[in-house]
Amino acid sequence: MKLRKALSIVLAVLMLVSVLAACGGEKTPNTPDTPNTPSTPDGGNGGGGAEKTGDGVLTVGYATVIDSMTPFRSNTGQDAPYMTLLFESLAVLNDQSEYVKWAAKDYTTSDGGFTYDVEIYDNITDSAGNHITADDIVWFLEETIKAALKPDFSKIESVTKTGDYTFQVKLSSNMVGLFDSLMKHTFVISKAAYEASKDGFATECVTTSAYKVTGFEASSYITFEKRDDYWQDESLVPECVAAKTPKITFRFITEASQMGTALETGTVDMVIDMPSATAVQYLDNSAYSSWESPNMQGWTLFFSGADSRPVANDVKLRQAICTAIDPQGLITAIASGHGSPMYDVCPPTAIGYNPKWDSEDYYNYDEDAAKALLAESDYAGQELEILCGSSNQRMAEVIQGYLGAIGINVKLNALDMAQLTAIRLDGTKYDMFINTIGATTLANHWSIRYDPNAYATGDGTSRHDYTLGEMLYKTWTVDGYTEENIDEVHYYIKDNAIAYGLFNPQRFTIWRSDLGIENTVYDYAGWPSVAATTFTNA
Amino acid sequence: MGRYIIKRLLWMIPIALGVAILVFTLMTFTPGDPAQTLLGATATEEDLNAKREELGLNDPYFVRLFDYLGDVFIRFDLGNSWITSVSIIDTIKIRMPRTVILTVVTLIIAFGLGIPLGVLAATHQNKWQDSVSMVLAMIGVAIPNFWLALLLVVAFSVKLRWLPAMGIEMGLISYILPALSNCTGALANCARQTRSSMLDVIRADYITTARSKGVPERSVIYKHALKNALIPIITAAGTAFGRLLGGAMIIETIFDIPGMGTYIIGSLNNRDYPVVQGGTIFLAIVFSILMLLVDLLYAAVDPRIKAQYASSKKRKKVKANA
Amino acid sequence: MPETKTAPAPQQHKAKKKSEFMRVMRQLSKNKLAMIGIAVLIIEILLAALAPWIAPYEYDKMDIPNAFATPSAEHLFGTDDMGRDIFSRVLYGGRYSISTGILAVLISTVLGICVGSVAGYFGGQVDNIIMRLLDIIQAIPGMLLMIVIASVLGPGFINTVIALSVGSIPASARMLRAQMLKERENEYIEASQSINCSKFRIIFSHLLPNCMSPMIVSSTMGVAQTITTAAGLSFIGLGVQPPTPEWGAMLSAARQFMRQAPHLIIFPGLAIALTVLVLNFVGDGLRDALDPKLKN
Amino acid sequence: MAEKNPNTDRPFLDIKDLVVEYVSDGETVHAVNGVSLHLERGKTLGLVGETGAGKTTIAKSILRILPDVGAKICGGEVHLDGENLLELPEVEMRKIRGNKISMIFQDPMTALNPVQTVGDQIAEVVRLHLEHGDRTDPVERAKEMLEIVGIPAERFSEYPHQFSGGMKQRVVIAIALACNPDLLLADEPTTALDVTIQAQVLDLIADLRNKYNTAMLLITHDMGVVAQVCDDVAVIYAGNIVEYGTKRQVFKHPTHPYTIGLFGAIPDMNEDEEWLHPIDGLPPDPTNLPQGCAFSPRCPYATDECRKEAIKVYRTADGHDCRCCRIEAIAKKEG
Repeated sequence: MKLRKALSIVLAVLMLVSVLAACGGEKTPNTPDTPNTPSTPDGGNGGGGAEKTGDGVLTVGYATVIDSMTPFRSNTGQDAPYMTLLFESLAVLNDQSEYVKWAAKDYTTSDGGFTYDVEIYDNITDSAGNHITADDIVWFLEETIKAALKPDFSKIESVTKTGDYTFQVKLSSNMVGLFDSLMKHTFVISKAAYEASKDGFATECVTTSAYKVTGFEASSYITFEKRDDYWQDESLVPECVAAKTPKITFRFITEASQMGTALETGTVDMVIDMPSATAVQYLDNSAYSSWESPNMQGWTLFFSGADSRPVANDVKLRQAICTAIDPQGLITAIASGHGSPMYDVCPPTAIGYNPKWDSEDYYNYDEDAAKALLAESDYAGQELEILCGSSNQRMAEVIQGYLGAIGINVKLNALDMAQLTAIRLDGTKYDMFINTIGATTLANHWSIRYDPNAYATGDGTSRHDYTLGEMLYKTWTVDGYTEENIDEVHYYIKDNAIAYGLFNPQRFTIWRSDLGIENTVYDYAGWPSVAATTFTNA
Repeated sequence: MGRYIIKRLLWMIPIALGVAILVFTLMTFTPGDPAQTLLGATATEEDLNAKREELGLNDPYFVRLFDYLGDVFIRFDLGNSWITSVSIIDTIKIRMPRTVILTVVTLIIAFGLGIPLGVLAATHQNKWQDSVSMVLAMIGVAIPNFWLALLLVVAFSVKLRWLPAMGIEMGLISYILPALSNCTGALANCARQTRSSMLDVIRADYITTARSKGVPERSVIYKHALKNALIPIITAAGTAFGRLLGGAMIIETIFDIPGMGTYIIGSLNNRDYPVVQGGTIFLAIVFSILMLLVDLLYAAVDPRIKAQYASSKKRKKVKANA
Repeated sequence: MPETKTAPAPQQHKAKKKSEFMRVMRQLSKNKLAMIGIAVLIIEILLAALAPWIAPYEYDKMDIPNAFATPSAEHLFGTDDMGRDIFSRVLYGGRYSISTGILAVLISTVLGICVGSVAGYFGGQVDNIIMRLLDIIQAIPGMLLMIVIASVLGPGFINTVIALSVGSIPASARMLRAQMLKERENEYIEASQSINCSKFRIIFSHLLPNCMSPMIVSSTMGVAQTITTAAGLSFIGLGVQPPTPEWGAMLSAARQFMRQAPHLIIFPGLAIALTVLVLNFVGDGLRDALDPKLKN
Repeated sequence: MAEKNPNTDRPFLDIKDLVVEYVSDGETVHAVNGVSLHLERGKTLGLVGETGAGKTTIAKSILRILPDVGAKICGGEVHLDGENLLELPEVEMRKIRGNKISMIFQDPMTALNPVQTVGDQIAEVVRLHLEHGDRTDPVERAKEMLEIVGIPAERFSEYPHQFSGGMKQRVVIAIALACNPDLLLADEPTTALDVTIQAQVLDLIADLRNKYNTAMLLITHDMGVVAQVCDDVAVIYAGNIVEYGTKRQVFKHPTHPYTIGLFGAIPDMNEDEEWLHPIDGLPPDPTNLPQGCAFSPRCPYATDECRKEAIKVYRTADGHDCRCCRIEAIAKKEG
């Protein structure tokens, strides 16, 4: 009896243990199960305000998840506020959209913008103590070109080391802003440290910035702590990447309502890029403060250029669609009223944007006019397909509603990121594609979307419009980037309704009012730079 | 008994192999090009081809299948994630315990409340306690747990501020809300099973015997009746454990628990096939081991079943039950 | 000669079946909860079927200025984030949610019956192979399997139904097999075999009818279970596509507004819970009626 | 039906007008309808009747272990040693169960807890009734009891499924007798056993009863068993005692038509009869008992008078009791 009792208990325990044992127990070398417990939800007095956490760690909620800390990344998440905390880059873009040298001490250009000579500081060390030389930078550039994750890097022809701390870069294009962008995306990391890492910095990372990573869990959180052995003299650090806050945790929260919950329960002190529908709830609440970022990213509706699609060669149909959509309605429904209409396919923050466009008509919403245009078109009741990411389904639904109102039959195709990525450049797979657009310069954006030679299938929507192509090429040179040439492209795209700028949503950062913020510093994307800002009560 | 266990363990090999083939095949037919996902939309055709070559996506299906099976079953290596190049086994080691904790907490709540509720219903058969318990159980089964999760978050995190709504930073406390929203189904099933099992047992002659011996009513119920009634409940617990282990995926997503569920779902969205395959195979093996343990536990609790195992002729019958 | 001998058996069978059916109905009609369940279920199905005529608004009619309206006489359940009438959407949603559940269970039960009866009747190696294959499917946690299949097939109504049914085939096949094994021992099967009845005839006219009662009960419960699972799949974005107002998809879309407009998540959730609840009532009632031994 | 005799002391066990009803599916089952019995120490009373006549219910009522759901003792008194058991609080009653009164059940296959060793089950009853300061070791006592009923003590820690039917019944008896009860309720203790085992078990019970001077209420439908073991006999029909007397009285001169019927249904080894004479008809539906004499629908002697109202108890010529208004007519006819 006793024996059996014991046996049954043992078996029950075994059931548990075996599962735990099967996966090696709970201890892991470098990733603690619980990070430094950011905050404690306060018991009881839910007075609607936020409570002080005062644990010295600034916890920030942010939607863009990283699965790995690898320096070899695609454009996805490149603007995330924690990227500058991981790796120092040669230059950084400040809130005035100016490139400022960071790890680069100096650089000179020759050869009409095709060749650059760069010098880096000679005292750079990473958090593991490795000394960084020009070899490391050359290695990084070469690896990045090989990885082919960022299109800009394919325009590098050669990289040569010219001294211990100097190197030369030759480009195949002298497009405006190209080299600056390369500087911004060239991370300073030690080859030795990278090669010593067992998984290419995926879970353990040696940083070169003023911070070191003290905890990381893919898709969950990343924690930073200020380095004592930072190499740079603080006076030489650009203001937007200064290191003021001693400890920072980024908590990845992908879902809007969770962001609100996290902020209210004190799980995070601040949420960067909170969706407007959630953010508006905090605008009138004195316990929270907010910052509305300038509209860096706009929503654009692209029309397929593939001949098999009804919209491809039917200007009237495209114009009808543009006229049928009410940007104000979209702003109300999608951005809770916080957004502005667009007057170009790019947001006004892009370098080269002409403010005069804002006062011109841009397919003003008019249901009757849209019906008239539709009548003039060749549209015969076909089912048009809107492609969008699954997270933007609602916007597609609203557009579906508007188009339905003038008699256009629309089908939605909302796909997850993986599937979307696979077909978004293939115009045969959709009639319309909703995509978010952000660009530093108009030229850069145009080259990605409207250059008929950009991809095997044509431009970003499989269109082969060489008239437009020629206009674009004119703007690419330093001399050709003139208001006149830019205007030409703008009006061509607008009049032919090649794509349609839907609206610019306002983006919000919300934080506890009692964080004790002094002198907020912003990064180029318009987010508060959490490291550079002083918080007296984090 | 020893031979039985060995036989069952050996059976797990073809099952794991089958699971591997099944998942691998499913992944092969998933739409979306992993190379494209990894490199982004702007990658050129050459880059994509090079990446496909690197990942082995250009090889014929069978070549890749056998390569994969060789890795998993001969070298015992689930491979690395395509996205992060982190070893899958290492990630599982970190994530699995969290899923296990969530499941265990869920089970504790479900059976901790379900058994007394079932006993209450059975001992007050046809009285109001019975009706109330059973209607509660029915409602428990009917409420979708992700919906309950949303409501609980609003109530306990947003309004009352008692419990954290996401993450696992607070240790065990973090698991309370997820477990509560995840437990309803198991709780209800447990309560119903306990009730019917208890009712069967309470009517058994040996319970009358116990009463006639002067055993206090409480002992009659909890010592004599419940112990017998527990036999089917223990099987239910084992099965529920297995099901919850795999079924907590949506709850993990809602509560942002970095466990196996979020790992596999996230990888599915990123077309990180090795992770989906590795995770699934791992869960399948854990699940099979669990089911074996349930059978053994069953034998340990009920001396009659153990006798059956001993006489190998009756093994078939036991298997049918399992 | 054999014909004359076989004749009485099926007839008796039928007679028994008929009175059995009457008995079950009588039993069922005594069960209050089951009757409530059936009534509510019929009303729900009618409402869903007649949605285009009953619903006060089109399910996709937007009215953005009037978004997030709270329940009122005009909008019984209020309006959602795009000003669409939630009541109408819940009505239309019933069509998808309920039919997903029923279709998926129908498919998995029919396939389960085929597989299970073959395994159960032939036994031996056939049985062994089939059972091991089912073991493989069952070794993968059900929800995981469904999620994987759903993402392989992509979103959509039919794909969701397929994903849901594949996962539940093993359970119904197993159940039928176990029932078959029990039933096969009976003497009348031996009798049929002795007079050279074809195997298919034995399976379909003798064995299956006698194995049906547990299948009916488990299917009823299965529909309930499947509706919840389908909603779960939609909730994580793997179900039917918008603007189709599937209940789970409605919940998923409403989630980000749940704190400022709880009615967006309450009504679709209640619809799911109510449907599942009444299906369980009916399932319980059927079980008690079909197998009086189980009734306590 | 013993006449009430206020002058003598109460008998050891004295049941008066016991009425028990069950409620099931909204219908009332009249299981016991005013039964009175008495039993002295060391004596054995046989309670004879068909299945469903209410015999087991009477025994369970004495112990107050009727099933919770629906069963209700509606009236009557059960005195044991002068105490009315029906009025005792549950706590007191618990002390009596298994100690002063214990019961042997009909089906040994199900009467033992399958997940407890037999030894534990015997020891449990001993442990429950240890007096304060009593140093008896329950385990030792259990082993002793096993030996007494003829099972080697080594089998103490075996489970019931390892025993045969007869052995299990011995275990049940061991449990029943472990505390030297004053009253033993034996509910068809041999029905479920093989004939050869039956005899052994009956002998065992009889031996132990004699040894400990225990009073016993033996419930059976087997007249043979009654003949072998009992001192007195009560014949019960539809929840009522129809004939009550010493074994000799009842066996020699069965008076009630039902009793006569019962004897007619037993094969007589001494006579060469071609047919047994089963009683026509079926026992009445206990939810809907016939008016008047419950046996009247099956009774060959019944008259209209029998069907009118409840029948009184009559004393027969040789001094035992019979609930029949036609005894004289029957006596004449049976001659």
